[in-house]
Amino acid sequence: MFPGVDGFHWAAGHVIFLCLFFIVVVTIAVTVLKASLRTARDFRTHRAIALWWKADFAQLPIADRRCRHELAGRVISRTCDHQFDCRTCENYSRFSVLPATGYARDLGLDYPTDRLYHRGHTWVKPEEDGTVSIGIDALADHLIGKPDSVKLPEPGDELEVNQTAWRIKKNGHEIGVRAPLEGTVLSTGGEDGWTLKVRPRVDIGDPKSLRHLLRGPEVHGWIARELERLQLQLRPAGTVPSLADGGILVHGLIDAVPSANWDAVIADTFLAV
Amino acid sequence: MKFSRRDLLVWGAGAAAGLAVTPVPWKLLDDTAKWSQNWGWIPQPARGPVEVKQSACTLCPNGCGVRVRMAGGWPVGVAGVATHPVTHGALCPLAFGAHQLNWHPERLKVVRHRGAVASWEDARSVFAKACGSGRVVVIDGYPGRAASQVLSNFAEKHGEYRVVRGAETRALAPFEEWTGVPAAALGYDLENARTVVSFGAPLLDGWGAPGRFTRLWAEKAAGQDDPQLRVIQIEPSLSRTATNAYQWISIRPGTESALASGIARVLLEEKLVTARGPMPELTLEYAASQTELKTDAIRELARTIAAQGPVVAIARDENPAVAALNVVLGAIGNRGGIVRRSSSATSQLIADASIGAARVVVLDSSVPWNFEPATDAEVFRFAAWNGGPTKSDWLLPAPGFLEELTDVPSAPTSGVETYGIAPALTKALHKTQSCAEFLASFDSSLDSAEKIVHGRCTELFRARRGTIQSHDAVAVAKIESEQKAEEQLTSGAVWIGEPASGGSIRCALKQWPAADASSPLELSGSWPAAVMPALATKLYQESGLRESGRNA
Amino acid sequence: MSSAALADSRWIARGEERTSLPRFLAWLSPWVVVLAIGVYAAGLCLYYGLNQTNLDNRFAFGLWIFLDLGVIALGAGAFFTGFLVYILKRAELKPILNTAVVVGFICYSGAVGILAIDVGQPLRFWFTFWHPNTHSMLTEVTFCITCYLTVLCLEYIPIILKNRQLQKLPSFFIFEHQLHKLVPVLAGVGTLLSFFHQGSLGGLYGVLRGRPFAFREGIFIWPSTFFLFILSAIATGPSFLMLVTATVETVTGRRLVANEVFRRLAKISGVLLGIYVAAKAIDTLIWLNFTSPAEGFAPWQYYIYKPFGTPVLFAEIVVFGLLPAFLLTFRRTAERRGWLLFGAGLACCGILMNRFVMTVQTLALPTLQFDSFLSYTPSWQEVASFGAVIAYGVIVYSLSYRYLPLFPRAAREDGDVSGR
Amino acid sequence: MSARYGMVIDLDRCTGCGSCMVACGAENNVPALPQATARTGLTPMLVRRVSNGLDGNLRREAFIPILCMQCEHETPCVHVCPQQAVEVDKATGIVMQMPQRCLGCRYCMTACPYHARYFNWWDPAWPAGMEKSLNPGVASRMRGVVEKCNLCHGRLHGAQEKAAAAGKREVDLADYVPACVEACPTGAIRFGNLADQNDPVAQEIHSRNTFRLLEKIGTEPKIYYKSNQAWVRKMAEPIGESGSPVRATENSQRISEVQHV
Repeated sequence: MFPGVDGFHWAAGHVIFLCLFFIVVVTIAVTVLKASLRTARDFRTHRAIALWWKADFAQLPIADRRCRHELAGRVISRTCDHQFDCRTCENYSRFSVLPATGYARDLGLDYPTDRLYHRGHTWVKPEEDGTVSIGIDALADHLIGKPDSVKLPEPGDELEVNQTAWRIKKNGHEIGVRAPLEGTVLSTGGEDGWTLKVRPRVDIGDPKSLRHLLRGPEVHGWIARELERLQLQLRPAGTVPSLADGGILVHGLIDAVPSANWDAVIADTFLAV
Repeated sequence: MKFSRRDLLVWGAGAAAGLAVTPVPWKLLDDTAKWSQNWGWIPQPARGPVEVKQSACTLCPNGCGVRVRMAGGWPVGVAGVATHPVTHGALCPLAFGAHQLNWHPERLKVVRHRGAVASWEDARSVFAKACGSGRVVVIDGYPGRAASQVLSNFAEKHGEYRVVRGAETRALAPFEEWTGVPAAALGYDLENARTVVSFGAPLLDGWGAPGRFTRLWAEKAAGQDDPQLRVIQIEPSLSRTATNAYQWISIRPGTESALASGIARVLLEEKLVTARGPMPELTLEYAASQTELKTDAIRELARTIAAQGPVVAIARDENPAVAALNVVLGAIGNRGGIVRRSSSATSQLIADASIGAARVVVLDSSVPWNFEPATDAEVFRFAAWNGGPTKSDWLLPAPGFLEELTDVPSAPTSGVETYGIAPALTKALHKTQSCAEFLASFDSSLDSAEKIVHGRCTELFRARRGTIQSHDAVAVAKIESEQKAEEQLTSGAVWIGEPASGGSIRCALKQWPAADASSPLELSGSWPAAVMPALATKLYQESGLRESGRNA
Repeated sequence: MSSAALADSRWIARGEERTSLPRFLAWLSPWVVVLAIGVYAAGLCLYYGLNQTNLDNRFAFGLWIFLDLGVIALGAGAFFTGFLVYILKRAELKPILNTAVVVGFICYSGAVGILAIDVGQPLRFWFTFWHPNTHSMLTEVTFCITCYLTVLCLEYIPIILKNRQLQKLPSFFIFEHQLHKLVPVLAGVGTLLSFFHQGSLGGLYGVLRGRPFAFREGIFIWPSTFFLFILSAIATGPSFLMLVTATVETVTGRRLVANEVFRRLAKISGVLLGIYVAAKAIDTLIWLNFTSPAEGFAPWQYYIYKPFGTPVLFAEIVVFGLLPAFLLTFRRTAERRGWLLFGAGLACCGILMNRFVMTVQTLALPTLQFDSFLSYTPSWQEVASFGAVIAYGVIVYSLSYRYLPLFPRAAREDGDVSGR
Repeated sequence: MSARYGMVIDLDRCTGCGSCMVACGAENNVPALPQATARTGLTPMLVRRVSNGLDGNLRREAFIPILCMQCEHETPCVHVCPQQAVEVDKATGIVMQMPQRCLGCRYCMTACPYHARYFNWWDPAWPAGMEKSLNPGVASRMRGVVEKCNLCHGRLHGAQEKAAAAGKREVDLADYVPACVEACPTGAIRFGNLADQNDPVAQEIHSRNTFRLLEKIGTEPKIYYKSNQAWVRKMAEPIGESGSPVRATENSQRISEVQHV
């Protein structure tokens, strides 16, 4: 085929055939190369993380993708189209001014109002020194109970919003808890042993920068729905779902109801795919 | 430093890409292909210079000249000798694979006594003991050689020498009685015949030296509507000869004698021949009913036979009626007929008669494998190859193809006398001994075959008759020395005697011979070697060209 | 839930219900046995050589080549669906696209695997790339199939990377994401390659002037079989996809693809099959009346050797051509699932029969006066390798169905046909 | 000037002895494998037996040696080989098979109208020691490759070397005789340079009863056959061409009207 190979001679057939062949080969190679280069670029520019969450979000069941305004009762029904990042949502201000019709209930769980909540069941507590504390919320705490082990990030690690902040092991399940905020881990520990102290990458003084986190009536609406879902998921197979009446959750639900499909429960609770 | 899964992937991809631009993968690719071209377990021929030598194939008594290509001391190819006076470069198909015969799986490598491995010493001591206590019969399948002389010399002192004749010689046997000339001295002058009537003789399928008749036929008959040489084949089934014959007459099997009588009767009644011979007693109608031909067909056949002379009739095997037909046709001793080629040959005892009381029977390696002597004696059989189950007590490995020097007397059907020498071209693969060597070692007074060959060359030189044919024909009278003559013969030249003179035989046949119902022994006439070259066996099998492949 | 079942469930896309792990393994195990026997047989062929087969000098092509031609024809659904979706922008066929890619990948990789055993010296496969004979249809086939298998791999990779666990690796995920965006380019390349090699596989036989049963005149350098093979492949590819999908629906007992998609595929398949049958009939007439007599062959000779009589020709054109074309085209039959699948099945049988006849009858028929009609029975090694390819296909498809989003849920429940 | 080596095989002279097959096998180091059959064996030269299709004493047989026909035009095997493992040598017209380059796809075998190509289904093997008797001029082939008659290319090579040593450009045909030609006892196979108008073989191809196998398919073989018998010439035609078995009466001169009672 090639010059230098025994008996080589150029012919029209060779030219046409080889041109076609090499066009095809080059096209395929360029495609793969382009995909690889773009992948590398996405990693360099941190777009990768956003893309990743975007894809995960797209795979969440529709029930898990409700808009915060629906949770708060400001609108009747709305599916989030911004991956829960209200900071970039152009419709946020349109709905946020509407009155919240949701009512506060006694959830039987402790959701302090000095904190902001993330859909992955974490809270953020802005501190006065410009840092924030991050921990898991009451429902998650009740669900897991006493973890078998917790893998915390090291001080100095960068957290990315919606990406796994820490990993909890419980009864063979690995639970990745999503970070509510981007920032640098300053220290770990705190009161329950797994609260993080984080220096956020955003200016928490700016009200917009924490806008994606739930607060006020949204938290109630959200947790009420979560409890409802939980109740459905934890009921023994074959029984009729009973209406949620706000009964008090057992601490360490995962140990108390081992027969449930915990894989699904954990996935739905912690927004895993 | 932490080594994440991603690092591993990146590293792996980088390494693969890096490796791809080095020559390593391409070299490996190339090497695997080269490896497939040079698998160690595939035997490759040794490279080396090829030299061409001449000898003769002595696997059957026709002694065709062979040109052997030798490499590294081993034969690597066989071809005919174009200047050979009898074969003109033709060989039988088996000869082309004969150089592989010495490695044939059935090659006899060790002495065997009733199947068990024995030694030469065992054989010698048993033979010596038995020899001293009774008569020894030595049987030869290829008479006329120097080795035959050794055999017969030994037998003269210790018992008896007998021969096994091939079908072609047996066909000439009736003339021994009628003419007084031994069958071994008779031949066919086919070169001058114009009509050949074959009673089942496989003329184009291994009869005689293959090059002789097939070449005559190819030049004078093949593809011609009115050929110079008419071959009339009388045979029950369509053989290779029949399909290529000028005429093929299909008759009932075993009625060749009746047809010969019928033809003779028509020839004589219609005075189609000038020669005189006895009128057969059998009627034409009887011949017709026997052969299942119409009487008119026999008449027509007789006229066709007589139409183009000289005519000679050839029987497949011993058949007195066909021989007598030759007498009627005037073929005896005449041009284009049956001639006496040699004055020296003597009559020999035939082995297929009862052997009589003997203590030991020795079979030379030239005796066909399927010949089993009817005797209670201890049988010593020399053979180069094992042809299957045998009643012989001892199997003694004899030299194989081109492993021993031997001389080549005239071929059984030859019309002229020839003499050649087949030198050994290759060293013996195994510890072998020929029958002649074996016998001579027991009697120091016997001359060795080599000495006899030398003597024959000297005799031939002194007689100053004939010519020696190599690239050109040189009259013996013009050759300077006997060494020169022997040298030429040893390097593949062939001595040819003077052509037979007409009327040299007197035939006295008074009465048409009685129909001989006895069917002759089924002995292979053409290829007495116990095995065929593996290549030939295989190719015949694969091509379906020959069913048995035995008679080449 | 056992820990194995738990681990397994994590690999299944969230929200998808799949049969239990033991039942799945029970389903796979006989196929694994078939595959193992076939791999052993293939190993024998590679180690001892092709004497393990019953192929011979006259029947140099046999069961394996039939398999190659058959699966490549059936796998044509992959490129053709890609072509329809990406080039002709028929977005309604998107739900079937993933399954088409997997089926295509199975068919092509199976064919290439069998080819690797079928050639006498597999180590020299790259010689074709180094010393290509540009006149040979087989060169074209080799080049195109190699390239197209690469394309199919690249199309299959994003589907694999969508697995729930693999997706958790950011690099895999992002690569998938980026590759996916470029898939239309690959679909374009794949279409070009496929048109060529489907055709060249037909050309493979059409150029054999020494085999009058196969030899055809043609256009420019391509004999008519070149075009017939393309037509028949794109006609039956969608039918085969329907069959596969319907089989999966039956086995799993759930509806995976909207009826509308089926009807669309049936229409495409039926119309193309109709065109193919017409072309085939015209080609047969030309061949019997002009091409063969010009070479000196009497056409009736082709049909006197049983079992290859004229009924075979009739069956190929009418029973497996015209009939399914009608069944798939007409609304009344196409709307009934049973008739639809019957028609699709006939179409697939038809193309297999065509490839069988082109391979076997071509070689079995005598050409010279003194030739004879020959037959051949495959050895167990050939049959086992054949079975292995089918088992391989079933296993790969089953695994893909269980662990990969072949029929994306989002697309089903949202009625969102644009689902990624 | 380039040569065009070819043959004229006089079928009337062929007695079907098979010398050519054996000589070819020995020359080309063809192994005699016990496991090979008529359909898996290696017979670069193969003598086929044909008959006029009649029974009884009207039946006649003939033998047709089949070897690579050395097609000159649209050589089917050259056309289809994906990797140029077979080429028509421009200088000699010989269709050269290169087993070292062969992939073993066997496409050429299906393409050959004459079934003159053979696949090495086994590795070659010989009884112990017999490899010493192999022809040094020809390499033995490995399993998995296709082979065929190369018109004794080893011999051509030898003749070319001899010519080169003598300072001649052209090969003396006395030095280059394929093994089958050399072996044929009747001289039925004649070999020559068809491009040389003075070559008797080149002249012979124009004679009346000379023909080629499947002439109409247009492959222009350089192996010619010759027969004076009409029914033998019919054998060259495609099956079905003659319609029914050849009638022997066309050949009545050579078949005697001997009738059975």
